[in-house]
Amino acid sequence: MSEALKQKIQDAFHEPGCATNAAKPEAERKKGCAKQLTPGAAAGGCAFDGAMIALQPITDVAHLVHAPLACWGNGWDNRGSASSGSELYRKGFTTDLTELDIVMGNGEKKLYRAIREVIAQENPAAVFVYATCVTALIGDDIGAVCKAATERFGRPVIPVNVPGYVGSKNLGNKLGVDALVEHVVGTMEPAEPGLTDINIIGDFNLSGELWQVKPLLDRLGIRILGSISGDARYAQVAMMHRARVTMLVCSHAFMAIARKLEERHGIPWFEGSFYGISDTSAALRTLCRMLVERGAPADLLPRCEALIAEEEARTRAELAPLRPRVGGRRVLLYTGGHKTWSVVSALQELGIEVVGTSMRKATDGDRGRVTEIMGTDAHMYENMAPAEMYRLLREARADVLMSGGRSQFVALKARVPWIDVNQEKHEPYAGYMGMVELVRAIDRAVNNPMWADLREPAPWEVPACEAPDAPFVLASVPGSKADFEDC
Amino acid sequence: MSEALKQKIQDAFHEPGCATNAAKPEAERKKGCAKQLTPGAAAGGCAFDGAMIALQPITDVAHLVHAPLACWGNGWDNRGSASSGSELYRKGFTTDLTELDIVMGNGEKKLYRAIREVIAQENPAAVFVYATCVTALIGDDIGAVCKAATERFGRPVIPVNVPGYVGSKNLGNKLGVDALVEHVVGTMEPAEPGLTDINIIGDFNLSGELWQVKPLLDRLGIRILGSISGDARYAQVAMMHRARVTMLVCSHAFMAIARKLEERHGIPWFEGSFYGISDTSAALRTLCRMLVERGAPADLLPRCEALIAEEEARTRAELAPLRPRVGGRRVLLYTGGHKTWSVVSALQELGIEVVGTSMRKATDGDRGRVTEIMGTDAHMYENMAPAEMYRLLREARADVLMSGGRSQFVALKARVPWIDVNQEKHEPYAGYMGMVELVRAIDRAVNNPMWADLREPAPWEVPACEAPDAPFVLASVPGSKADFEDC
Amino acid sequence: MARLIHPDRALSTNPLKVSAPLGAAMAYLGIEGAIPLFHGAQGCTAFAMVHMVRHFKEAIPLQTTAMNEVSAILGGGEQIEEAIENIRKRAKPAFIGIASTALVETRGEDVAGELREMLRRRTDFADTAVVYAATPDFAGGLEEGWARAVEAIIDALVVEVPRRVRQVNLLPGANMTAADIEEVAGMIRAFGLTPVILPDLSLSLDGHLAEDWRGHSLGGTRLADIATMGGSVATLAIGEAMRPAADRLAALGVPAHVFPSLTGLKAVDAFVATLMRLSGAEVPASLRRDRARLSDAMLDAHFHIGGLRVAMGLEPDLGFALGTTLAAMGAELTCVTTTATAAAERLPVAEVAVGDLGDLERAAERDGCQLLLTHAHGRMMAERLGLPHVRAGFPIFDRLGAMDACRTGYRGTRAFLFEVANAVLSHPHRPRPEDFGAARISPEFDHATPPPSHH
Amino acid sequence: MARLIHPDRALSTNPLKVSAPLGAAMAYLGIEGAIPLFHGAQGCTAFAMVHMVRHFKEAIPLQTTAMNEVSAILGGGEQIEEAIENIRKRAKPAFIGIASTALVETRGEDVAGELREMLRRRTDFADTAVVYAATPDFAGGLEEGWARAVEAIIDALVVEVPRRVRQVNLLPGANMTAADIEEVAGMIRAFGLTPVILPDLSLSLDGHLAEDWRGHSLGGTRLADIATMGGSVATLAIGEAMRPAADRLAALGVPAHVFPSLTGLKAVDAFVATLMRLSGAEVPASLRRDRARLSDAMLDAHFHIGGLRVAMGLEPDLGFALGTTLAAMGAELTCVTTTATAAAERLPVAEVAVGDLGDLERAAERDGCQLLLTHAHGRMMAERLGLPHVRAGFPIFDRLGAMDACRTGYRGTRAFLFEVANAVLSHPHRPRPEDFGAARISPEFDHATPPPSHH
Repeated sequence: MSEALKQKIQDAFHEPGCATNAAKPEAERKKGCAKQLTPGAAAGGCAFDGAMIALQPITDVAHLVHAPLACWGNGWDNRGSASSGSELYRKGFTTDLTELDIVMGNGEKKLYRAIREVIAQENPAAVFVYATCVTALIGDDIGAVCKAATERFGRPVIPVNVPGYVGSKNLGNKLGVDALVEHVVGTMEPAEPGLTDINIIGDFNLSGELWQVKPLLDRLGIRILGSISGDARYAQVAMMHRARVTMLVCSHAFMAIARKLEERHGIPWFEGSFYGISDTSAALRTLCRMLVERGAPADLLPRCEALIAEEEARTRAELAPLRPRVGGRRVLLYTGGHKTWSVVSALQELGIEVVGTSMRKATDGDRGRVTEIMGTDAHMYENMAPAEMYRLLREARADVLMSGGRSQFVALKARVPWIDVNQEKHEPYAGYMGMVELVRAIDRAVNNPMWADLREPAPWEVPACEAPDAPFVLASVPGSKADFEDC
Repeated sequence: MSEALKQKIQDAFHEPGCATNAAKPEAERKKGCAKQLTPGAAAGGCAFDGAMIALQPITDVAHLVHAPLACWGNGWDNRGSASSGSELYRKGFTTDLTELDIVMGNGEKKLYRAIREVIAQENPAAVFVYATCVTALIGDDIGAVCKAATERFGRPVIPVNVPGYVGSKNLGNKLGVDALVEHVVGTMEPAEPGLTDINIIGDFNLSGELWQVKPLLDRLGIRILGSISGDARYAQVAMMHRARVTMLVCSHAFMAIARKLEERHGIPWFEGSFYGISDTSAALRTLCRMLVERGAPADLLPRCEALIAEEEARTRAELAPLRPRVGGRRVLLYTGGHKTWSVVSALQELGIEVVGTSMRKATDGDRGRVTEIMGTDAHMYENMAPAEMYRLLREARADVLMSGGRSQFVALKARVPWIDVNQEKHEPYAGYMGMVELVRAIDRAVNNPMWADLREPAPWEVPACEAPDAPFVLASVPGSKADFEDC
Repeated sequence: MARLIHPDRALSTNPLKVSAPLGAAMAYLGIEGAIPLFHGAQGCTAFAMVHMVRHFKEAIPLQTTAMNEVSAILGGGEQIEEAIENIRKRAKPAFIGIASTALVETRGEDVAGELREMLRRRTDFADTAVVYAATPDFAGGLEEGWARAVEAIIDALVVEVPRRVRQVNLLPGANMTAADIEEVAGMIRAFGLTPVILPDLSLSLDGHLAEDWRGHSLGGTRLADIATMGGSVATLAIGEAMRPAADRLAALGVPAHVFPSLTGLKAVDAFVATLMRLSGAEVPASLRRDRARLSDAMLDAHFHIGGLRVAMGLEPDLGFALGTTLAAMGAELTCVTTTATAAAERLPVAEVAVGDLGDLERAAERDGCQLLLTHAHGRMMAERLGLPHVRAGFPIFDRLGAMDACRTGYRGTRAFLFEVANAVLSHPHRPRPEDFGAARISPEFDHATPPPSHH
Repeated sequence: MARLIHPDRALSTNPLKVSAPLGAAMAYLGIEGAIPLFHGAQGCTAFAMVHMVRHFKEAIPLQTTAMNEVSAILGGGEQIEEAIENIRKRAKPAFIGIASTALVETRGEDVAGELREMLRRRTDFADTAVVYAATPDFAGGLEEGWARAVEAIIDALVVEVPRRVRQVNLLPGANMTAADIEEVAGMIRAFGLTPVILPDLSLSLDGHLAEDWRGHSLGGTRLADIATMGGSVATLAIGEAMRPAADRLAALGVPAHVFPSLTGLKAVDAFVATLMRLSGAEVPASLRRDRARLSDAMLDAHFHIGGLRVAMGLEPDLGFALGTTLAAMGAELTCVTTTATAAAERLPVAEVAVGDLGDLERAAERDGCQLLLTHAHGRMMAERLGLPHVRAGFPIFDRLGAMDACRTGYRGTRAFLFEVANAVLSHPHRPRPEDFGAARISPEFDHATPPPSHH
C-alpha cells in the first residue's frame, strides 16, 4: 500500500464532525472509525464497495473498475438508484485483468486503453476509475494513468483508490467522496446561480425517493444545484461549490465533503432526513431557514410553513383509514443511525408498538431520543445474531421485522412478515407520500392471510402445544457483533 | 326454414359463372354445388362459418352473431386477417342466447337491444347480424329487426341469414356476399372516383399478403377503391359500384358479386391470383389491360411491363442462392383450385419435384394445366385419407407436404416437414416478395436438422431394416372423400 | 360467499365461455380408442375441432352427425345411426361419445331414447361402447359439458363389482392439464393407492409422437378399468362440477370425496389428509419436502402477489382453485366467470359477474388491475390495458405446452405462484420524476460534449 | 468446431462471467452442513453472497478470512486459522470449503501447504472437514471454480472402499438447477441404480422452509456418502468442466463417463444408452413416454425455433447444452462465452467470442438476432434491442424459481423448447403495410361518424 493511500485512510477516519466517532469513548475515538474485521465472523462490503455505493448514482459517468473480473463481475447492476436521464451508470465497465495481464505487468497500459475505449464508446461526462486489491497490490499508479488520460482525451478521468482490503464499506464511502472533493468539485460553473440553490448529498434516489421530495422543493422554488445523490449528473458534482446550503441526508460518510464545502466555499450544511413526517417537515424548515439566513427572500419561511401544514394534514388524512389496520402491531426494528428513532416516532404515531430498535451506528443523541420517545431504554439493543433473532420471531414476539435485506430471511424463515427499509427496497418511502406508502406496505405485510396458513401445521404434524408468551425483554438477548451490517 | 331463405340458397348455387359447377357433368350440375354431407364422415365449416370467413375481414364493422354461445364463443378470434386501421372486427359480439331466452321467445328483442348496445359501445361503421341454426329454428325474423334498428339508430344494420345446417362453408361464403350485394354495395359514393380505381375481392390479407402486392399497385397508380378483402373498410364495400375493374382473387364463392357488379354497374371482372411469380405478373397485366380498355391512360401498359420485368428479375436473383438448398426436393401438394397448378409451376421453376398435387375444387381447365406443366396426369389425385397420407409420408416418398392446417399433423406425425399454404398460415407468400418468403420457408422446413434426429431410433429400438423405396405412383392410392376440406 | 351478478345487457362482447359440447368432447377424448361425435350441424364440430387443435396442437378425431335442413326439421335419429356406422367403418373405435348441441336440444328430441332403441336393434354395433350426453350450448360451459359426459360414461359403463383393495377413483375436472393429472395420480400412488382416472387426458392429449396413425384417441382410460370403478374404496372428485359424477359412484357404494380445489397450501393439505386416512400409509418424504418448498415459495412470492390486483376470467372450478390460492397470498381479485355454480358463489370476493371478457375488461379498468388471469382470448385485452397476462383455462392457442402447466398439488402451487410473480416481474415499473409530480432536472446539467473524434 | 475469438479490446463492458470463487462456494454449498470460506478481502465475500442471495432467494452462509492491509502484505495463514476457529464456534459446520481469491493468489502464497500444516497442528478441528481449492478470479469462471471445488473435495474426502453394487457417482455441472439434478437422479434411479450426487444443490438450495435456523447449508451430499464414491461402478459427469473430477475418481478405479450435455434428444439418448449398459435393466415405460413427448414437442416447436437467430451468452458447458439443442432445431446462433474451454470450441457455430455482454450486444445487433439467451444481466440489452429474453445460467435475480427450471433429460428438453418457442410467441409480429412498402389506405374510407348519443 502506498504511503499516500495510508495517509488518506488515516485522514478519512479523523473526521472531527463524525457523529459516530464523537459518540465513542475517548480511548476508542483515537483509533478512528476503522472497525477490526473478524475472520470467519465478518460481513458487509469492502472499501471498493463503499466507494461504488457513494459514487455510482452519478448517472452520466462511466464507472470503470480496474481489477480482475470478480470485483465488478459479481457487483455490477445490483442497485436501484433511479435516473431520469442517462443510463450509463448502470453499465458495468472493468479492465477484467487476467493472469497474463498481472504476470506481464500490463495493468497500467490496459487501464489507459480501457479509458480510451470507454470514452470513444460511451461519450461519458467523465470516467471514474476504481483501483481494487489486486491492482493496488501490483502497484499500478492509477493517479498517473488518470492524469495522462485526462490530458490526452480531454475528458475528466478521476482516480478512486479503494482496494478492498483497506477496510469497510464506510471507509470506502469516505474515500470515494474524497476523490470528488479533490478532483471534481469546483470545476464547473452554473449558468445562473440562485439564492435558493442547494446541495443534496447522500440520498440514493432508490426507487425514486428523491422524487417523492422534489415536488416539495419545486413548490418552494428551491433548486437542487449540486448533488452527490441518485439521479445526479457529473455537472452537479462539479458545481456544488455554488450552492447556498448543503443538506446531508443520512450518511456520516459524506460529512467530509459537506465540511470541506463549508471551509472552502462558506456553504453551511446540516444533517437531515426525509424519512417520516416529522423529519421531512424538520428538514424543509431547516433548509428554508438556512437559505433565508444566506439571503433568500424572507417569505420562504411562511411559504414553507404553509406547505408543511398542508402536506402534514393531507398525509394524516390519508393515514387515518390505515390506522386500524396497522394499530397495535408489534414491530421489531433492525436498522441504524437516525432511523432508530425517526421511524419509531413515526410508527408510534400510528399506534404501532415498537418492541425493539437496534442501536447500531447510533450516537448518544440517538439513544437519548429513543429513550425519550419510548419512555424506557429497555427496547434498545445492539446487534443480534441471526439465530437469536430467528428464535424471537419464531416465538411470535413481534408481528413484523423492519430491516435491511440481510436479515430478510431470518424473518421469512421464522414465518414473520418483513419490510425492507434499507437500500435494496423496491418501494420509495421518502417524504410525506412515502410515509403513506410505508404504512400501506406494513398493512400489506402484516395483514397478508398467508402468514396464518404458513403457521398452521402440516397434515402429518400434531399441532404444537402453544406455550404462553414469555414477556419480551430485548435487553436479555445476548448480542453478537458483525452478524449483519445493515444500514 | 323460411321460404325466402330456401330460395336464396337455391339462387346461391345456381351460379352460372361458377367454375366448379361448370366443371361438373351435366347431371350433377343441376343439383348445384350443395355437397351432401355424410354423417360421421364430414369435416369443414358450416354456412355460418363460411359467411364469417367472407365478411369478417371488413374491419370497421361490428360482427354480431345472433345465437347461443357456441357458434361464436368457439369461433371468434381465430383468423389472421391483418388490419391497418380499426381492430373492431377482431372483437367477438354475440347475443349468447340462453335457454330462457329461447323458451321465452325473447330472441328478437334481445337482438334489437344488442344492436343498440354495440352501436353505443363501439361506434361501428355498420353492424352485420348473423343468424344461425337456433335462431333460424325458432323463427327470429332478423331481417325485420335489422330494418327497424337501421331506422332507429341511423347506422347500417345488415342481416346475414346463415344457419349452419343449410350447408357448407362454400354456401355460407355465397350467402354472406349476397347480403352485401343486397344491402351495402352502392350506398356510398367516393369523393373522387378515378380511372384506375379497382375492386379486389376475396384476398384475406393473411399476415399482410395484400400489402405484399399493394406496393406494385401503388407504383402503377392503381387504387383499391372497393374491397371485400382483408383490411377493407365498410365504405369500400359501399363504394364498389364506382370501380373500373374488379379482380376476383381465388374464390368462386365471390363470383356472384363480381357478376352483379358487372350486370348492374358495367364493371368488368377477372379471376386472378397473386400466388407465384407468373400469376402475379399475369394479374397485373390483366388489370392494366382492362383498365386501359375502360379509359385509363394507355401508358399504363408499358409501365406495367417495365415493373414486371424489374420485379421478376429481382425476384429471380433473390431466389438463385436458394435454389441449391431446395432443388431436387420432393413436394406433395395438398391444396385446391388454381393452386394445384400455379404452385406447381412455381416450384418446378426452382428445381423442386412435385410428386403429387390434389385436384379438389379443380376445374377441367386446372387439370389440363397440371397435365401440361407436369407432362403427365400420374401426379394428380383427389382426396386422400389421413391414414393413407401418413403411410406415404412415413415411407418418405415425399420430402415435404404443402397443405392447409388440417393435414398438418399427418405430416408432422410422419416426421415429414409441413408448410402451411392455406388460410391459417403465419407468413405472407403473395406477390413477388412472397414467393421468396415461400422458398425460404421451404428451405427452413426441409433443411431443419431436426428431421434426421427425429427419424433415428430410440436407444432401446433395434434400427428398422430399410426396405428399398417402392416407386411412388399416386394413382394407386385409394382416395377417400371428406377427410379434409382444405382450401 | 360471493354475490353473483348478471350484467344487465343483451350484448356479449368477447366471449369468455367455451361451449358445453366441447367440454364433453374433451372428456370423451380421455377414453382409450374414443371418437367424440357432435349431434348437430357440421359447423359445431368444425369450430370445436379447430379450437381444440389450436390448444392441444394435436389432430383431434371429432365427428359430426351433420344435421341438414331436413333433419333439423324432422329429427336426427337416422343421422346418428349413419354416423356411428360410418365411424365404425373408418376408424374402428372402442368408444363413441355423443354430445348434443343447441340445434337438437332446441327441437327437444328424445335422443337418448331413440339411441337406446337403435343400439338394441343394431347388435352389430355391440363392440363399440356408445354413450350419450345432453349438452346444449345454451346451458353451462366447458366444465358442465365435461361433467355431463363423465356422468354419462359412469351411467353407461360402470357396473357393480366386488371391492378392489387400494383402488380409488379419480375424477379430474375439465381444466386439469396432463401435468395436473400426473401430479395428482403421483400423489395417490405415493400413498400406495391405485387410481382409476376418468377421463385421463394425461395419456391421450399429452402431446406424444406415436408410431402410427389412428383415427381415434391414442391412450386414455381403458374401458375395462371404467367397469371396475364401482369396486373402488373411494372416489376423489376434483372440482365442484364433478360432484354429480361422484354421487353416481356413491350410489354404487363408493364413498365420494369432492375437493373443490387442489391448488393452494390448505387445499392440498386437505387432499393429503384424505389420502392419509384412505391409505393408512406414512406420508412420503418427497411430499413433505414438496410442502416445505411450497411454503418457501409462498414467502418469496408474497412480496409480488400480496396486494396485487388481479383480473380473473375463468370457469368456476378453475377460478375457485386459482382465485383462492391468490387470495390466500393477499391478492385482490376482480372476477368474471362463465356460469352461476356453487364454486362461483364461493369465490373469495364480494361480487362475481357471470359474463364475458368485455365485462372483465371494464371491471379491470375500473379496479386498476395489475395482472390478467384468463385464457388466450384475453391477450387483446391485456394488450389494450398493458397488463401481464397469465394464461389459464381453455383455449391457450398462442403458446405451446398448455398441457404441461402443472398448477396442482404442492409442486403445482409453487410453480403457479412463481408464474404469477414472474409475470409481475416481467412488467417492471420504472419510476420517473413525473410519477411523483416532480419537475424534470434542468437540461443545463446534462452532459453535452460531442463524442471524441480521436481514439 | 468453433473458432474462439478474443476481442481485441482492453475494456470489458457489462460482464458476462461470474467469478470462479463464487462457483466454488456454490459447489461447497451442495455439501451437508457446509460453510464456504473465501480467502480474501471481505468485499469478495459480500459481493458473492449478495449475488447468490438474489439468485437463490435464500440466506447464504458464506464467510471470509477478511484479509486486511497487513495480511495482504504479510500473508493470510493466521486469518484462515482464526476464521475456521470462529466459524466452528458459531455454526458448528461439518464441512468448511475454502476458495482462494485473486488477492491471495496474486501474492502467490502456498495456502494449501500452510493449511495442511495448520490442520495437523489443530487436532481440535478434526470433526470439521476442511477443503481448499485455488480459484483466483483472474482464471476461469463459475464452471471452473465449481469444478476446482469438486476436485478438491474428491482429493480430500474420497477414499478407496470395496465395490458398491449399483452405486454410481453423479457429478452435476455448475449450471444444473435443483430441478435438473432431480431429473437426472430420477432417470438413474429408474434404472435401479443408486446415485451419489456431488455436490447436491437439489437438497440444499432448492428453496425449502426448514423448521429451524442453522448457520450452515441445510441439506446436500453427506460426507459419509462422499467417502464411498471410490466404490461406485461408474462416474457420470455432466459437462466437460467436470472431466478432471471424473478422472480423479477414475484414478481410484471408477470408470468415467463424461456427458458434455444432457439437453437435446441425442444427448439424452446417449445418457440413456449408458444407463442401459450400466444397469442391464429394461428402459422404464415413463422414459419411453418422455421421449415420445419430447419428439412431439420438437415438431410443435420447430416452427418457431427453425431459422431463429439466437444471441447466446452463456458459460461454455451450459452454452454447449442449450446451444446444440437449439442448433439441432434449426436455430442460428450468435455466441459469446466466458472461457476458452473444450466445450466452447465445440459450440455449433463458426465463431465464438470469449467476451462479455457488450460483445454479445454488438454481435446480436449485427446479426439481427431475434432472441436473447443469457443470465439476468442481459435484461438491459434485451430491452435496448427489443428482444424476448430467455434467462439461463447464473445469476437470475429478477425472476423467482431459478432452481425450478428443468432443461435436462427428455422432459427438461421439452420444457426448454417450449420456453424458447413461447418467448418468441410472446413477441408477436404484427404486420403493417409499411413493412412491405405499401402506402396507407386513404383516410377517406375510414368510418368517421360520431358515436350515437341515444341509447
